[in-house]
Amino acid sequence: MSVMTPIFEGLWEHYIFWSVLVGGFAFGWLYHHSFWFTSKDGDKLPNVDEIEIGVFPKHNDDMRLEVAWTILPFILIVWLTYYSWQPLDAMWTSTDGGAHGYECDYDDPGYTGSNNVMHSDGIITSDCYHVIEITGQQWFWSFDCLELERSLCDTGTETMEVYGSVPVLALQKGETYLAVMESVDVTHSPWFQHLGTKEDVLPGQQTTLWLPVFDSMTEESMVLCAEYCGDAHSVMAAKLVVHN
Amino acid sequence: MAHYKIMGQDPYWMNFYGLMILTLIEVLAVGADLVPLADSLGTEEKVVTLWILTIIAIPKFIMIAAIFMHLYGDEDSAILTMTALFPAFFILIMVLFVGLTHPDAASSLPDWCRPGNYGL
Amino acid sequence: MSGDHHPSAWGPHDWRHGAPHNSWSPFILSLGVAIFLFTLAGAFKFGEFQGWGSVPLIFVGLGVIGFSLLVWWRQDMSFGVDGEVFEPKSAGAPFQNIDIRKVAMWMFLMSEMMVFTSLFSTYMRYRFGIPNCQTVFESGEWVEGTSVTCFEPAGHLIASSWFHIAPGAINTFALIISSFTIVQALRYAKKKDMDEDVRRRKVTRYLGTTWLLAILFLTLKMIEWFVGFPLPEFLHEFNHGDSSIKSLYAEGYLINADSYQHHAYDTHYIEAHPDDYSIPEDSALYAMMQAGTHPGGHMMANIQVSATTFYVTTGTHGAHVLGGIVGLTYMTLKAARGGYTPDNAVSIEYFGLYWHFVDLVWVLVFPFFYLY
Amino acid sequence: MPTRSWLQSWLCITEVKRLVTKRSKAAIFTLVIVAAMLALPSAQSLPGGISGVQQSGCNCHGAVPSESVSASIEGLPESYNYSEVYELTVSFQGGPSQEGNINQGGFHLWASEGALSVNDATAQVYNENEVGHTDAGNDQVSWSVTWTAPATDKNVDFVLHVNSVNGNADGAGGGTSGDMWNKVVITLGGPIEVLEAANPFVVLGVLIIVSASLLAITLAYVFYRKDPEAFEWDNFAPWLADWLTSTDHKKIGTLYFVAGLFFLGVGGIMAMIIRIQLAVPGNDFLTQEQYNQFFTLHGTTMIFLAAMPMINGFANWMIPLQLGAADLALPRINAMSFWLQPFAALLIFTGVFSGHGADTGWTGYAPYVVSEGAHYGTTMWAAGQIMLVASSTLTGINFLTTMAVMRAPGMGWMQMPLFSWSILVANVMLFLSIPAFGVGLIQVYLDRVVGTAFYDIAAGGDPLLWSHLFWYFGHPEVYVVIVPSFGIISEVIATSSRRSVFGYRSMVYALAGIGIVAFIVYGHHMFTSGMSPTLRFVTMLTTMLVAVPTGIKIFNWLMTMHGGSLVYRTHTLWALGFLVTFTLGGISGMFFPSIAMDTHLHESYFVVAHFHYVLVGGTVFGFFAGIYYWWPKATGKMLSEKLGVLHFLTAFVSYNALFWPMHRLGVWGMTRRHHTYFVTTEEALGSLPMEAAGWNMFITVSGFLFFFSNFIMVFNMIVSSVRGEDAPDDPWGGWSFEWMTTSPPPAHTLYRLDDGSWGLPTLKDANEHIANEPGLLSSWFQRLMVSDDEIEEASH
Repeated sequence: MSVMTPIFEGLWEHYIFWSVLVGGFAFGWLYHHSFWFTSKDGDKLPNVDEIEIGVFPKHNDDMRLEVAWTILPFILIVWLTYYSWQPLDAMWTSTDGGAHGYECDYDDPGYTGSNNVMHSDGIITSDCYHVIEITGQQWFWSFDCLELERSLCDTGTETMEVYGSVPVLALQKGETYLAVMESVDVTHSPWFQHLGTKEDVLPGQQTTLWLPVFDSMTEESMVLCAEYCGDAHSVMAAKLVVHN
Repeated sequence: MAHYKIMGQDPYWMNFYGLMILTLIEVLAVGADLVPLADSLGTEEKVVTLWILTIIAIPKFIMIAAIFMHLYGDEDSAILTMTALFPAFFILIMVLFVGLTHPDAASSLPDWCRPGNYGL
Repeated sequence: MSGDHHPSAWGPHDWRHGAPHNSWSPFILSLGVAIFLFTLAGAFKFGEFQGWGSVPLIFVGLGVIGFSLLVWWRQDMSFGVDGEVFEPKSAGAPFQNIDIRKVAMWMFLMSEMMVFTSLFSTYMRYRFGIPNCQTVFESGEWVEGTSVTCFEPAGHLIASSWFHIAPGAINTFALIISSFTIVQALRYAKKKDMDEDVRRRKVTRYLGTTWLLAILFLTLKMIEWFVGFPLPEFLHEFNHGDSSIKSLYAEGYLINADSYQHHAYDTHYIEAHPDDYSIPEDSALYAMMQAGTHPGGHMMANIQVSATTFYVTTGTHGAHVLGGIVGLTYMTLKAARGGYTPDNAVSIEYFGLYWHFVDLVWVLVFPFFYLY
Repeated sequence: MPTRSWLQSWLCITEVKRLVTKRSKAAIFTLVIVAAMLALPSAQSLPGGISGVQQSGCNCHGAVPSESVSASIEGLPESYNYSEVYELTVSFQGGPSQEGNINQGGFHLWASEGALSVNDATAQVYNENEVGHTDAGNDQVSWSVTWTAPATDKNVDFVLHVNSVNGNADGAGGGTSGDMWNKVVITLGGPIEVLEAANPFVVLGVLIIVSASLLAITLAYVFYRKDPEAFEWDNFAPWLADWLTSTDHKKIGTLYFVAGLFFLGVGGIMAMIIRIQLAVPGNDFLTQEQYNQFFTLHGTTMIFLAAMPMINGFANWMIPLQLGAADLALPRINAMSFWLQPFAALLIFTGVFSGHGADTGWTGYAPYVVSEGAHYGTTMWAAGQIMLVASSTLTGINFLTTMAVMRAPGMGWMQMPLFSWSILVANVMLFLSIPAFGVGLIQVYLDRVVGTAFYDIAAGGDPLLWSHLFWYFGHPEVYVVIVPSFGIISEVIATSSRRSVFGYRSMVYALAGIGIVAFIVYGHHMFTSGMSPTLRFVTMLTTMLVAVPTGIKIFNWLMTMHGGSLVYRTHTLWALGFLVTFTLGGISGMFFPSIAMDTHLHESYFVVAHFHYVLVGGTVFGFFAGIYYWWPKATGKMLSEKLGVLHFLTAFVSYNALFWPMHRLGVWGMTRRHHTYFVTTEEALGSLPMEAAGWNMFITVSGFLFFFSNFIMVFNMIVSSVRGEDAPDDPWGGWSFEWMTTSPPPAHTLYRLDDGSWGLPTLKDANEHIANEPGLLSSWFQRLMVSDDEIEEASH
């Protein structure tokens, strides 16, 4: 599906695979028993466990089976935790010396931009990153490119038929940005739909969000507000334009 | 009522005196000038006062609960102490998760829980 | 179904055959609580008073609550009189042979523990989260005239002089004594080999003293918060020359204090009264003042959060003391009419458990909110 | 009766009752009917109409318009063409104005749509919708303005105010300066007639009032048919008083059910209005402000006023019966817990009809909940829920004490029916977590009323404190809502497949495991909320654990059916339906603990789909199974199986059609709590692909099907109460004590013992032959407990 980022798609495929497996097993078992162990009309109902009113029924358990379906799901979830640990560490990589290196030093002669690279498992690493600022306010976003030159990061507005006048953030493919975010009044949360990330924006506290713009991203995508913030929460949108 | 003795006297009177004395110490500890003691321990006075108050509050807590609330020495004390201690787990969770955490940016996972550190 | 012995839903209940059947008090109490909460929100909005329109209705709500308590007690007043005792014991593990209502009281105390844990967690989160006003002052990072947000613990104000500690200390002693008197009341109510009338007078007197001590606790707290204590002449010079112990209200320690100024944070005042306050030599402010670079003056602080956590936590504890007073009024009245005999004395123990729990909470609140 | 105490004489209540004679009762009854009739229309006009200068007239010229002045607008067509320009002449006749005076009169024209503009200096444009005279044009009787019609179909209102004057008030230009004014209102339609948009609050108000009166009529009819002679006028007051004052666990259980089902309907109505709004992209049936109130109250009503009361209804009815006890430990506290809920509902709903209801979401995040921007109803929403916290705490105390102390002899902890175990675990979780919510709500109430600064950002308030306190309660709350359904399903599946439940002990340990895990996983609601990363990581690990105990229970249910002989009744169908939907919900829930995926899925419709699968598919389907299972025991009448199966088939199919597509919408990026959404077309970029519009319409239609399919159950209940065949004591062949008493059980519950006598039962255990010397744990407990021989010496 067009909306997903490679990291999300990898995890999604894996989780869907296990869901179908476990779901199929459970539903197969359910349907088999629902049709196989039904009472035949007319004949007297067998009372396998001699259930009698006012008497606590005979225990019907099998220790081996119960231990099995405690250990197996536990192993599965340990595997799933392990599987999603690496992508999480990539998404929350540290701001100094993590997967995206340090903040770019523009007057260093060897500086050639972030030129981020997407590895096979969807994790993106880059040489350095650019810092931009996002401020959430009751009912519009404001982006601040600080002193980045226009090709790297540009802001503007555009009127969309639907959301009215909408702020636009233009970023460059292959570059990685660290958005330092703050809110002026209540909680908001920018959801970069095609980057598949969101982080709440709190008043009185700074939160950060990685924006690794990879090459195969679609040119235009929406940024919606994903934390309820009052009367115009649904039209508090922005547009992310990605160019190379 | 209680059929045990403290130092040979009626337990409730003794408990009462004990509590009065401990509270007196608490108030004196705050009033007294603890700066020299604080310097000797290398911390400032406020931290020393905090430690004294905590050290005194714990026995007061136990004395009231054990003797006045019959959690010691009565025939139903044992099971009622278990009941009283039951929420301890939930209190601990709330103090740890709500009391002692601060909001900060998800700049990165703390080192002890990064996959890199375990060679995974 | 309605044929047999249905006592009236208003009136006293004969307890010979078990728990009560019908009672109007739950319905009326819920109505009263709803009216109270609705009208209180009508009288104030975000701290501003909205005029006297809905204030009388607040008292209507409290009146309805009071009336439902009266109906509740009317059914209980006959409890245990001339032998009609209904005090079932529990069956089966783990509480076998313990009174059912004592187990219920312990269950109630468990959820009360969670209430106070939530309040303490809020206090901890804000106390460690927001920088302390004293450290901000000593760091010199403030400009006179603009308010800086910091945490001013009430202890800094209260523990600063003996006279400020006095009301809190007396309250602590009062609660401990009241814990003791309730135990004495229980002891004499349970004593079998005792003359009827002597027991009645002793139990009533002990419950009465507990009631008085609880009232003392609340009045001292209100005075400490709002009124302040006048001091006799000879004590003035021990209190920096002030004629009275100023109340927290007068000191400006309020929930809307966004520009709180205390002379402990006034460089001129400190220079003028070296023995009262001192700025540690190793602090940045001291260095600035030596170098004369700091404009000096009076730090203004927004201490709303610290005042809020202080007043709401100690206020909730005060509300539980008030609840205890309401219970004690009924019990003292009942004791005065000879209601407590050895076989129904255990109901004093239930109240005792609640009262000791309230004292237990004060054992934690007093040091960490008043002295630290 | 003890002698008249001073208290009784002072209250003299008994005398008051004798005074109310039959005649005055009739008078009161008619008065109530008349008052109700008067109140209804006012519900129509409550929401504020358009206000401002157009309606009231410019009161600078006096409050009363005068008939002698008549205003008119020429040049307006019958119906306008899209964006056509029209030349209008605005004029007036009459009034004191005379030719040649320095000042004859002025005008003010307001148009609700389109754009007004002026042609000369005699008029000026205030804004697109308002024009008026200028100082220069203040001494004439007619002015010319132009109006451009809107480009789409709209209902346009023109309001023209004119005033006629005879010279200036200060008499500079001569004349007696009499000042009279009047106004004229003209409405104009576009080429296609636009229906007046219904005001959603009027729709909600009418639907709730209509369903409340329908419910009242049905209840009256059912009770009338049950015993007609109890329906005389003079039996009405005692009958009503008996219900208002009862402390009998069976009566309170019925009260809980009536309240729970009614609010399930009200919550359902709100859901339907939300679905109308989301049927098409860019819909404007609800404005965002109204939509906020609807989804807030939909959440709060469904969880706190529908699901919790129904759990208490099942628990109140069944726990004393299953334990073999006469009633709960504290009967009056039980009545108190119930009566707090209807009054809380009144408080929560106060703001709604005036359009100022709570609009903070059922989670009510700070600082919006304490901001001035939040509607005034939020304070009442918090106050109502404070009462619900008190009610739940008292319920928790009552049930834990009852189950700990009043079990029948022979019923140890490991012989209790699984429904009782589920209510025990649910109440432990509830009454240990709800104080945190209570403290949070009191903080919000104090912030909004007294002005404390818990969540005042400027003063250093921390919004995450509310998220922590709320979700510390929130997650155990959602387990409190699902665990009783687990209990019901264990009972229903075991009895339907004629087998004892598989792995009773592991079921109990799984319940206990869910009880513990519930408290340490709440962080997964705050994965993207700026909470400290350490805590997010810890709660990621603990949330993964949640699947284990739930998985054990599902496998145990499936294993119970193994080797059984399934008897297909409606409750069996609902139990199997529960297994399907709850398993799907559980699996879709497993996508959230991995934070890398949660950052995309958080606050999207994937979350909405997951929790509706476990809440509606889990809890509500479990309740339906419970209702069909225990209805014969509670009312003594059988429900019709045909209607039951019809209800199941329609509800199950429409339920899945309603909620399954929401998973897809979530992954596409449809966000929660948005009153509208936009799809990508050739010209415009929207947040969703093209097919999302089709899926949303599909969801709305199946939503209505699901809503109406549940009325089959209500109809089934009415028919069964009135004409149902009598129910035997044990219709389904269950083993637990509730099947040993009659249906319905007598007021003072008595059980038919083996020797035919009536009394409180003792439980026998079919597993007696296992040599049960107490294990390590129970022998340790033995030493803790008060042994029997210590009793005499204790009460010296």
